[in-house]
Order: sequence, then C-alpha cells, then structure tokens
Amino acid sequence: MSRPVYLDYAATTPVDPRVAAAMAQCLTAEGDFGNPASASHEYGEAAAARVAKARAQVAAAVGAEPQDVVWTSGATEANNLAIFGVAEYYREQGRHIVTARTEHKAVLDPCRELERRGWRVTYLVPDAGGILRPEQIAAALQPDTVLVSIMHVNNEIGVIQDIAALGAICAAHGAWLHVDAAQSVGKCAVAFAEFGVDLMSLSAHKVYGPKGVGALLLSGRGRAEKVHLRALQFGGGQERGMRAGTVATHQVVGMGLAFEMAAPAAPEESQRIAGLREQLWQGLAGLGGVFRNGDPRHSVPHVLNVSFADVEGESLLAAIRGQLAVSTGSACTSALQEPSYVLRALGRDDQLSESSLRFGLGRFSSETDIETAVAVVGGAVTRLRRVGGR
Amino acid sequence: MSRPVYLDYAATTPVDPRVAAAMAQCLTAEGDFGNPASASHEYGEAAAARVAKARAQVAAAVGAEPQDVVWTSGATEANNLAIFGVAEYYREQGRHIVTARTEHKAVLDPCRELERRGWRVTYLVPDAGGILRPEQIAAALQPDTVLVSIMHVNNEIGVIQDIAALGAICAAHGAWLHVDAAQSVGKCAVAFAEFGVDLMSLSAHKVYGPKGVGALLLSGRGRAEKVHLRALQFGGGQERGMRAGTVATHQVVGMGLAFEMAAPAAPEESQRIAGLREQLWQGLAGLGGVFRNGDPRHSVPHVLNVSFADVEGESLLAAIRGQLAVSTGSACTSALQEPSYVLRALGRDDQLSESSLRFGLGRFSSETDIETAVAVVGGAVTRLRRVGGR
Amino acid sequence: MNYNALTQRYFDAAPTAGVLEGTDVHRGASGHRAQGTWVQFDLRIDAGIIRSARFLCFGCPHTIAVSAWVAEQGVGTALRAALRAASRAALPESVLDLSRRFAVPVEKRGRLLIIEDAWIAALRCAAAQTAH
Amino acid sequence: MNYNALTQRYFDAAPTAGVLEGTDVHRGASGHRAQGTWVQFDLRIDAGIIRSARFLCFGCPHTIAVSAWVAEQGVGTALRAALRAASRAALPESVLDLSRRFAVPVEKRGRLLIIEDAWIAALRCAAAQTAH
Ligand SMILES: Cc1ncc(COP(=O)(O)O)c(C=O)c1O
Ligand SMILES: Cc1ncc(COP(=O)(O)O)c(C=O)c1O
Repeated sequence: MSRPVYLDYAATTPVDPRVAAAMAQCLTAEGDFGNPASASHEYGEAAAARVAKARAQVAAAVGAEPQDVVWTSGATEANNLAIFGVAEYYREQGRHIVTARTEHKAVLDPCRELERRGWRVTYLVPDAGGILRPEQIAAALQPDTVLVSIMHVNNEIGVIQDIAALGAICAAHGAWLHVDAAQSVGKCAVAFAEFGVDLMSLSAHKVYGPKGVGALLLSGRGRAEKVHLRALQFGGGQERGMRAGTVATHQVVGMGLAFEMAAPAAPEESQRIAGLREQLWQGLAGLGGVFRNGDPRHSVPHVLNVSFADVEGESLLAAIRGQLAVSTGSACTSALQEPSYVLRALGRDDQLSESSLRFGLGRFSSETDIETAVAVVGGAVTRLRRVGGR
Repeated sequence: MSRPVYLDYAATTPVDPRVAAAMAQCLTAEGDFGNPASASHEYGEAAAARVAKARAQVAAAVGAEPQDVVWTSGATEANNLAIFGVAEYYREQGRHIVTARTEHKAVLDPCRELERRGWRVTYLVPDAGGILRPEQIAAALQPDTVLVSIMHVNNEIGVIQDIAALGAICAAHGAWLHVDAAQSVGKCAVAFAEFGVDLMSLSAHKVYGPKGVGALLLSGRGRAEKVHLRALQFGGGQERGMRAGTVATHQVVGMGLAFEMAAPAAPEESQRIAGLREQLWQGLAGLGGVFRNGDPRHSVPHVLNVSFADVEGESLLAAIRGQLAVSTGSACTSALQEPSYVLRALGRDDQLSESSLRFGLGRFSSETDIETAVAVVGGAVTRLRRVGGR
Repeated sequence: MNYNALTQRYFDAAPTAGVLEGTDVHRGASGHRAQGTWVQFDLRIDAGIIRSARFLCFGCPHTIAVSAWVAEQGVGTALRAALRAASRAALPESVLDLSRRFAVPVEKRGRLLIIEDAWIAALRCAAAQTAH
Repeated sequence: MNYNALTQRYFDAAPTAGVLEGTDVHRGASGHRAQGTWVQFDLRIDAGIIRSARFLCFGCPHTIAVSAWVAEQGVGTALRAALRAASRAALPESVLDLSRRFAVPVEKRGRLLIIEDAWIAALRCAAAQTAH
C-alpha cells in the first residue's frame, strides 16, 4: 500500500540523503565517532573538527559568527534556554517580558512558568492576518522589560514578522530580543547580526536535518555588552559553560550540512513551492466556504493554512488521513481536539479554528501531490458537508 | 596512516553497525521520518510506534517499566533534570542534598548551583578504593534531606556502589534516591525497580548507541507516592510534560536497540574484557611505580585507571597519543591539566592524581590492542622517567 | 486518532446519511454546530413501526458513525415500546454499550447523549404527530 | 593538546636529555616535582665557553622541549657574557621569544621561568667553581 502524500513539512522534514550520509560517517568505528571533548587523542580531535565545521556552517547560513552558536537539543531547548537564561540572569534588572499570543508553546510555556515565579508577561495580539506592528512592541515595553521574544516565521500559518524593525526598537529600549527562527531557515532570509537580534533559536529538523538538535545564537553585537545567560543544565563545561552535555557529533554535523544546503537552494526552491501553494489554494478555494489563515503578503510559501466552514475538524482529518498527511493547528494531546490557539488569537471562531488544515510544502512536494491533495480534501469536505446537511 | 588503538570507551563508544542501520531507517523520506507527535497521520504514527518500542527496550534492559522512561538529550540532562527537578518540586519540604565528591560533573555542578540558590549539600568522601559505605549515607541524612544522588559506576575508576543498600536507607528515611547509571548498562547488572531507586540517569553513547540521547527513569514503586519533578524545559507537552521538545526518533531508536543488545552480550563480553584488563594491568605493573586506582574487587571490568610515579601527566599523554587513545582523569578544559578531583578525593597526591591514565575497554578491544598499549605506555613511561632523572 | 473497524466503516460509508422527504416524516435534532456536535434524525413510521430512518451530523467520526448505526439499527423498532421504556432504552442499544461497541474515548461519551437526545426528539415528534 | 612541530620534535627526541659525569660538571636546578615542574642543567665549561650541556626535566611537553633546546643551543656560549648581562639574556633566547618559538600557551609561560632559573643556577655554579 502506498503511503499518504506527505504535506506536513512544517511538523518535520525527512533528512536529506546527503545529510544522512554525513551523519553516518560520525557513528561507527570506522568514522569520526570520538567524543569531541576528548582532547587527548585524535579521535576526539577529528570529532571536534567536525563540530567546528558544523558551527561555521550554521553560522554562515544565518548571518552569524561561529562563536555565536550554542548547540542545543532543538529549538524547544533553545527557546527555554533563551527565556529562562536571560530572565534569571537579569532578574535583578527587571521582571517583565513581552511576547505574543501566537508564539510556539516552547515560548509560551516558559513564559507561563516565569509568571508562576513572579515575572510579568505581556502577550501581544497580532492583527487578523497574524502580523504584529512594531509600534505594538514599542508600546508594550516597560522600564523593567528585560526580554522581548517574538518568532520569525509562525509554524501554523507561515506569516513572517518584521524582525529588523523589532531589533531597532529593542536595542533603543535596552531590552534583549529573542527570536524563535525554527521555521525560517531555507524559507526566508535570516540575518542574525543584521536584524539586530540578541538571541535566536534554530532547529535542524524543519530543514532536512535531524531531529534532536538545534542551536541558540547569542550575540551582543551592536551593544556595548554581550548578552549573558544562566545555563539550564550544568556539567562538563561544554559550549563555554552555557550548555553542558556531550556534543553529539553526528547531530550537529547533520544540522551544519542541512543549513549549508538550505541557503543556496532557498530562492529557487521557494519560487517553485510558491507555485505549488498557489495551485493548492486555487484548488481548495473552489470548494467555497474556505478561508485562508495568515496574511499571504507576509508569508513563507511553504505553509498554507485553511479553515473550512461547516466541517468538523477531526472528521476532516479522519476522512483524508489515508491519503494525505497534514496537520491541524496544533497536535492534539488528548482525544479531544482543541481549536488552534493561534487561529483563535487571529479572531477566528471556534468552528473555523478547529476545522483548519495546515499544509506544509517542501523539497519533495510535486504538482501531483498537490493535485491529490485538492482532490482528497475536496472529496472529504463535500461529503462531510453533505452528511452535516450543508 | 593507521589510527591509534582506541581505549577510551568510557568517554564514548562507536555506534554498533546494527544500531546505525536502525537509525538510518528513521531519517530519510523512505523511512520513518515523521514527527512522533503528529497524531494526525501514519508518518507520525509509525514514528510513535518506533519510539514506543525503544521505550520498552530501554526499560527492559534496566528492569524498569516503559512508562518510567523520560527521554533526554543524554545523561547530563537527565542528571540536571533529576536534581533540579526534585529540589525545586520539593523545595518547601527541605533543602538538603547528599552526594559524593567522586560524582560526575553533571551531578556536582547542578549541586553547586543549588548551593548558590540556598540549598545545603553534603559531599561524602569515599574510602581510598572509591567505595562509599551505606552507613556513611545513613549518617549524612538530615530531617530535611530531600535527595540523595549517588552514581552507580564511576566513570574514571570504574568502581560500583552498592545501590540496593542505599535504596533501602533512602526509602526508610523518605529521601528520594537518584542514581547516575550512565556507565553501568552492559557492564554490570542494572535493576531499577529492584534496587529501590527513584530516579536513574542513562546515556546511550557509552554502550554503542548514539551521542545526544539518554533517559531519566522515574518511579516511586515501593513508595506510597510517585516522585514528582519540576521540568527544566517547557513546550509541546512531550514526555507527559516532563521534557518538552520533539522526540528524535532515530536517536531513541538507536538507544533502544543499543540497550537491547547490551543486556544479553554483557556476561560474555564482560568476562572477555576482564581478561584483557588483567593482561593490561599485569603488563603495566611490571614497570614499577604503578598504582591502580579504585578497588578492583568492586569494579566493572571495562575500566582500568592507573597512576604512574615520576611521570608528568601531560607528557605521558603526549608521548603515547599517536599510538594510543586514552584519557586522563578528566577532560582538560584549558591548556593547564588539572589533577583529577576524583583521584584527589581518594587520597592520591597531586602528582599521582595528575599522571593517571584511564583505559576504557570495549566491544572491539583485542589482545593485540592490549599488547600495543602495554608496549606504548611502557616505552613512554621509561623514556619520560629517564628524561626526568628517575 | 485511532478508530476501531466499526467506527471507521460507519464513518466512511455513513449509509443512512441524509433526510427523508414527505409529510409523514418526523424529525428530531440536538446539539449545536458552534459547539462542535449537532445531530438530526428523520423517521418514517408505519403502523407504529420505524420503517426508515436517516441522519445528519456535524461532529467527530465517532458521532457520525454512531448516528449512522443508530439510524440503520433503529429500523423495525416499535415506536411506543421505545418511548415507553426509560430513556436509556430508546436507542437500539444503551449509550454505554454503544460507547463500547464503537470504542468511544471517555472524554467523548457526552457526545453520545446528544445522539440519544436527537433520537428521542424524533421519536417524540412521531408519537405526538401520530397521536393526533 | 596541540604542539607545534618544533615542540613535538624536541619533546620526542629530547636530544640533550641526561647528565654529565665528572668533577668538572656544573649543575643547577629549579622547581619541584610535587608542583609539576622540575628542571636541571649540567654544564661542562672549557676556557669560559660552554662545551656541552645536558638537562633533566619533570614537566609538560613544552617544558621538556624548551629545556632540550636550551641545552642544545647553549653550547658555545661564553659563560661570563651570559652572566654579565641582565638575567633575560642568560638563556640563548629570551623567555618571550622562546614562548613564541615553541607556541607555549600563556597559562604555561611561568614554566619557562623555571627553566631560566635552572639555567642561571647552572651558570652561577660554573662561575663560582671556575672562579676558585
Ligand atoms: C516555531 C517553532 N518553535 C519551536 C519548535 C520546537 O523545535 P524542536 O522540535 O526542535 O524542539 C518548533 C517545532 O516544533 C517550531 O515550529
Ligand atoms: C557517570 C557519567 N554521568 C554523566 C555523563 C554525561 O552523559 P552525556 O554525555 O550523555 O551527557 C557521563 C559521560 O560523559 C558519565 O560518565
């Protein structure tokens, strides 16, 4: 039986075969399997050299310097390290944080935890298209605001925030700016230093690299002072004490190569994918009662998020699942599906927030995939509306 | 040029080829590359099934239940999660912790951080052989002791603590017992439930699995109450909220298979390795002025730690490095080598603490490797002693 | 998102989906689309016996499947008997038995009560109209 | 643990390691084994010129390599000239130049002072004995 068409690249991507091959070279006895912290022999040195190369590759792909890179187990850890790290390090300077309702849980949940510990958090509400105006951020800053955490590309609806504008505002105010860029690399330009960002979270598995590895970029360029952190985990002193734990050579090597490959491919790939997304949107729009979520003028081409009137979300997913792999707003953690909090923040009602599909397009998506998607979703929507009497 | 003989298995092991093959199946588009949290399609389900299998494999290898397993990025994170997690969750119940001077940095450094936050920590000193007496632990417990953290197998000298005895003492007192078992699996019996341990840290890369993945086992069996934690990182709700972040399918699959393979191989492999270690020890002892660190009656066969009188440590490493890959006590983080804090805790003087070599033997070690090691180390020690006038 | 074979089959085929036409059709509904679940049954009664039944449903796969099955299995039921008994006997099978048969997760069982309400409403409508 | 080629070569070969025998040998030492670095030089002087030199060293590769090089390069030096100048000129090359030549990390430069002390001690011993 053939597998469903995969259109869930925003959840995770397959690893590029070249990346998989590079990872394999760091695993077995014939390869560079040493512990990069083992300075006393050439197995360790060979691994350390691979790690150094990966660090340079990641930095180059996002306009950063190799020494800005702190390896983590993914963007979740990077977000947590940035938010707790800055909050706890600067706790005597102020306990107010600014973020947005449409952030990923890996930003919102650490913020909630900080509220529990006595911090105040302002959750900005974007416009109906998902966009934050820089003036909103400026207005939210308070004398004791230490951190602003705003994502670059939204994982559910694909909209892009104007990070450079935020960078200038935060720098002027003296608050550190953290950007969750887990969904950005390979999809739109990421320029860490140029944007004036202080901390940036990256993940490998959204861009044909392996799951379980990411990075936090740390810088203070343009500031008199470099941003400091309190670490989340302590131990062997790896990553200049900011993130203890054996660096997983194969993982960072995979991330480095994936990031290196992402940059040159991006413009061409993005154009092709924009075409596919348009094909998909046109096909679905023909059904009627179909609403596009997120401002398409400020979006990466890789994501199309659509709400369907008069269709129940779980039934929609169930009706297509054998043929199409897509996501609803957020992964359901219980048997009961909940409306996407991101779409709710955009002002969508419960029914439309809950009957959305997120199509994530990627490197291996084809026109045929899109034709299948349109046919399958069209069939399911039509049938479910009929069963529902609409 | 052929590579040096690898005798640093306690720092890290190469991944078993079967493990590498299983990992590869979870990476590329043809494999189970889905996000295990993607419940809406079969790519996610296939990944989740692999993760579930790995959970069962790890649990089975250490006498635990699948639901005891919380995936982490390694034993460093597991140790941090255990120590901070218990300390912060039970902070109103007491702020005293008992550990030992010979623990890994990934236990000692979190304990130091807790001291900074106002906890009291008792650091027990083992006997000259590296062994802690259960009575020592009992005597150290105070009314407000919430956690005892003692490692199973020491990473520098290979000695095994009597965990079952500690389990009984801690249970009677009502303190939670955390055990860092990063070096144990495949080297000696690990029986999580039987030992009466509440939290146990595991790592894959010490036992032919990949770097960058480990687990914290959590249980409260035998107690009225299950141990609770405050998480270190927050986000998508993975691992029942105890450890947010996308679970890296290929990594946990690698760990699961490595652990499954470790158990049946252990007795046979251990016996063979014990023979090699004896061969190594006899060969080195013949040099004179050679001291064995750690009580050999209570040690895993995979580690031999030896101090050399009248030899400077860094020169010893430099003299053998082209032919032999071993470690000194601790990885040097600066250009200056420091005496091993573990050997100092055993009462060795600075010179002997600093001129130690840790030989880590493993699955691919051969008699020829040992002969080479004896010849290379013998030559280096003799020459350096001559240069030093001894 | 896993459904047992029966749920999958009745969700996919929904054999009794639709409405009945005519003046002898009795209709009952329950739930709200805005709240995620809405169910409607149409019944045609002849000589006090349900001769045919159709359903419409806005809801999750379990709700659709159970509604479809109820409309199918309800045919042949004597109207009075179903209504005379306690409400739990109005359906062809109790809510608990249905939730077992279709492997409905606990959190979702409240939705079966909406099906039951719609079914009873249709029965009552029939009883009221045929009593005239 | 990386050494430049020169350090590696002099550490590996340590060509001047050893002691000189005889009553005309002048010896100087500095440092402590227990503290990690100890260096000794033996000199044979003829007509005020160092004719041969040997070293012993307990220390790191940099210390061994530099000691070996000093003993090798010191041969041919005029004893009085070396001692007359400021102590920084007693070695065949200044401590700073040596640390550059052998790529000695900053944290380790103090060890070169121990070499210098031992070398000066040997020179002084020679000067004292040949003055008699
Ligand atoms: C915007 C965003 N932030 C953070 C994450 C978490 O990244 P990771 O899966 O590497 O922990 C994701 C993806 O899951 C994401 O899309
Ligand atoms: C005893 C012990 N604990 C913890 C660790 C850290 O484990 P990991 O490398 O998986 O972070 C190690 C190995 O480095 C170890 O030997």
